Amino acid sequence: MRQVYLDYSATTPVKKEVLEAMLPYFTEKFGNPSSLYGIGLSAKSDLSEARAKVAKLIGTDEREIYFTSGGTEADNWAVIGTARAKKAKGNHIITSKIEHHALLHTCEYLEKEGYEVTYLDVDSKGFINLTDLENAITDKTILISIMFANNEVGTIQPIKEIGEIAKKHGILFHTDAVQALGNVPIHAHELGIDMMSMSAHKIYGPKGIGALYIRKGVVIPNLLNGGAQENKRRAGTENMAGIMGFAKAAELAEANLDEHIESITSLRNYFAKEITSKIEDIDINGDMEKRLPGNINLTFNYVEGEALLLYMDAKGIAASTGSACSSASFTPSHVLRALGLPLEKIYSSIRFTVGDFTTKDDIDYAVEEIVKIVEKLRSFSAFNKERTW
Amino acid sequence: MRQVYLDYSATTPVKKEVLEAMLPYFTEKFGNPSSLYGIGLSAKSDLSEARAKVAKLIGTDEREIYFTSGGTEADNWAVIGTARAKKAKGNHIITSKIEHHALLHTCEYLEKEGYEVTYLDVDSKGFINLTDLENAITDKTILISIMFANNEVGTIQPIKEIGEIAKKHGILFHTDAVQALGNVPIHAHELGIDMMSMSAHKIYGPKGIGALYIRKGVVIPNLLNGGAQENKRRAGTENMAGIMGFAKAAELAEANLDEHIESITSLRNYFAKEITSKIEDIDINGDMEKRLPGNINLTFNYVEGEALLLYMDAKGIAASTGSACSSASFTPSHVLRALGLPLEKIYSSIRFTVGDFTTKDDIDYAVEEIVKIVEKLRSFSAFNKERTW
Amino acid sequence: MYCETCGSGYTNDVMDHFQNPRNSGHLVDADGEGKTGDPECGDHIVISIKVRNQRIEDIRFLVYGCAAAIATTSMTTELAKGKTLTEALNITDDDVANALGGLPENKLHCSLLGPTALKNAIQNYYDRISDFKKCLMYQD
Ligand SMILES: Cc1ncc(COP(=O)(O)O)c(C=O)c1O
Ligand SMILES: Cc1ncc(COP(=O)(O)O)c(C=O)c1O
Ligand code: FES
Ligand code: FES
Repeated sequence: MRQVYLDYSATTPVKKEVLEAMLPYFTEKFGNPSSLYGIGLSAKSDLSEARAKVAKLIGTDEREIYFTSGGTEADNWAVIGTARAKKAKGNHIITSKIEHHALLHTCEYLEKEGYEVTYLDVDSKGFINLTDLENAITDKTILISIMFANNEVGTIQPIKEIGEIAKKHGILFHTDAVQALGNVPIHAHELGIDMMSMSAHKIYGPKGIGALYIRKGVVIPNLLNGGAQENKRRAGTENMAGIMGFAKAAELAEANLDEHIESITSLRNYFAKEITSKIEDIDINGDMEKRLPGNINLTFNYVEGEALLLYMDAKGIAASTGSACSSASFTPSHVLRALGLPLEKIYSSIRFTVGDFTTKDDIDYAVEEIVKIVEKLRSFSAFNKERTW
Repeated sequence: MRQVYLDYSATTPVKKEVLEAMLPYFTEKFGNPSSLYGIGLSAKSDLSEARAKVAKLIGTDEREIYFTSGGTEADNWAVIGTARAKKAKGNHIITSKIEHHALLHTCEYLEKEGYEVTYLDVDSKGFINLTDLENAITDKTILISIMFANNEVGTIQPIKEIGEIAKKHGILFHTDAVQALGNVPIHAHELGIDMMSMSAHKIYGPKGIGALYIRKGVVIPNLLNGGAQENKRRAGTENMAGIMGFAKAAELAEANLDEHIESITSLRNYFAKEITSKIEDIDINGDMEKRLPGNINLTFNYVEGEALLLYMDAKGIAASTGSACSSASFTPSHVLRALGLPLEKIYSSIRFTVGDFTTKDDIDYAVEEIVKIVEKLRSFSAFNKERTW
Repeated sequence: MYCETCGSGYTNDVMDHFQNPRNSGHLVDADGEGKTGDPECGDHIVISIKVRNQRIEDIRFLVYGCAAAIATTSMTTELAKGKTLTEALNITDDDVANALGGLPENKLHCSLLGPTALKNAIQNYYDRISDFKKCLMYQD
């Protein structure tokens, strides 16, 4: 059966060039970069080149890149690290209601320890309000953590303005850029970002590797204690193959950023246009301008999302109701809730994300099948235009 | 030039079968196991099979295995997690002076927060004393963490007896089994172990993946907060390829454990016999009975270790002065210090570890070259039998 | 093997002197002998010299130390050989490190061992001749 993957935000396949860059590190080049002999030293210098490639994608110095086991670890490290480092200054953190669970649950963990967290509201498109942000700042505020771009509705926040506010008040600014990386031009220094989380598997790299950018001069304690790796700031034998894969993925993303954005945006727009013209009563969630290029989030009114997904799966079409890690839990999306959607619309919403391997044919096939599925599901739905709850 | 790798304790190459088990997960089978569609669901069931294979190697239930980014994360999680979980009961941790830095530096981190840590002495072979252990227990003791087998001198601790003492006093028992895994038969339940750290890259699996076994009923808070992965106890998109590689490596280790131990032990003994018979004034550190099969730690009196390693490297022979992650730092081994070696002997000590790809020919070549190197270095050494400082 | 960015690893010259140390050994009929050691890293050095007309006519060294200690001491003896005692006393750790094309950050301290042992050897030479002079005077 035909397979059409429209869930690139959940994870991406590893590109051929990326896998090729990784392979030697499992076998011939398996040395531990901390070792003093040949294969160890050459691993060490490859590690430094890899760091430079990731740094280049986000416009920083390579010594500001610390490899982690993924976006989740980077988020935990930035938030818990800042909380511990700035204990003497204060205990207040500002974030938003639409952050990824890696951020939200870390904040909740700190709340149990007595930290105070402000979760900023967002408007109906998913943007935080800069005045709200500034009003939330107290002299106990130690961290502003606002995601670069949202994983469900794709909304891109006014990062530069947030950076300026943080700087004005002398507060550290962290951003979860897991979804933005490779999809939006990022120059961390110019944007005034102090810490930024990244993950390789969202940009055609392997799962289980990511990084935290920490601006020079920002000091937070380690999350993982142990050996002297990562300039003594993140212990554990380096995941060399993963790092080399991440670096290759970053290099490709950097080289093709403009084309990638252009082609993905036009595919996504084509999909949105086709599906909304062929199915009535669909809402588009989020903003159409400041939005991740591959993302579209649709409410198929009167149709339940999980049923729709399973029918789609039966036709080989993969998409999801929200973030992958909560999709199995059937809790309504906290992001759509924050955008103000009523429960019945939340349960009818699906995120589609196109990526570098998506073709126009894939879109045509998906639209054709989804039209049939929605028709079928609506034909026996308890709800419709007239029959509301 | 001929390459002879004698540093399997630092890291191992990935076995062919292991790499093959990993490859599909980078490309066709790249799905996120939290996703509800086809490739997500099949990833989820593969994940559960993988967990079962790791569980089988250590005689536990698969639901007691939590994948982490490696041994370091597992150590940090067990120790910090227990510290947080048992705060109300007490603040005292017992460990030993010869633990890996992943354990020691985590303890030091907790000491800064007010926790108290007893670092047990070891005898000249590297064994802790069980009476010392029992005497160190107070009613504030919340954790005993003693490594299964030491990474520098290979000494295997009396784990079962430690487990009994822990149980008798109602204290949690964690062991860092990163070096023991796949080299010693381990039945975690029978040994009374509550938590155990493992790492794939020491058993011919990939770097950047490991696990913490947590006995059913033991509750510690998460180290990484976020998504609902790993039964909600360890967040972050699963490193599927890494996990499949770890599982394959565990399966191979389990199937061949007896032969592996036998052949590695005999190679190691052959190396030890050859080298000590051809070079005079060598000491063997550690115990020859309760020792990791592949490990031998030798003091080449009157010869400085780093110089020896580099001469060996020039002949393609790889070994190390101690744990890889501290070898670049030139601090004398804390393990050999705890065994009571004077500084000049510590600086003259080298760890060799043989592994599954080591041949008798490799050993013969290494011995022949090392004999020449030691002769040369001793010819202009500032020390010898007569000329001590 | 040497990384320009972080200064980690050894230069080719260091590796050459390490693998082919010049003037290694000990002069049994030395005119002066100097020792030094670094208690931190356990490295030790012995330099012995033969002096003719205030010049270092021959020089040898023994070393227990890392690659950098071996290379820097070897280089020290190269720099000192044939020099007058005054010139030899002016050899610094920087001279030695520079002559080898640099050393990693955490190995810079190794370059102090050679010049220090050399100074001690020259001092020892002076001590011996003044003892000898004292001895002659006594006979007078
Ligand atoms: C916005 C965002 N942050 C964090 C993460 C977590 O990253 P990882 O899966 O690498 O831990 C994800 C995706 O899973 C994400 O979309
Ligand atoms: C005994 C011991 N514990 C922990 C570790 C750390 O494991 P990892 O490198 O997977 O973080 C190692 C090896 O590096 C080890 O030998
Ligand atoms: S090896 Fe040179 S930057 Fe690290
Ligand atoms: S490491 Fe100290 S002299 Fe070389």
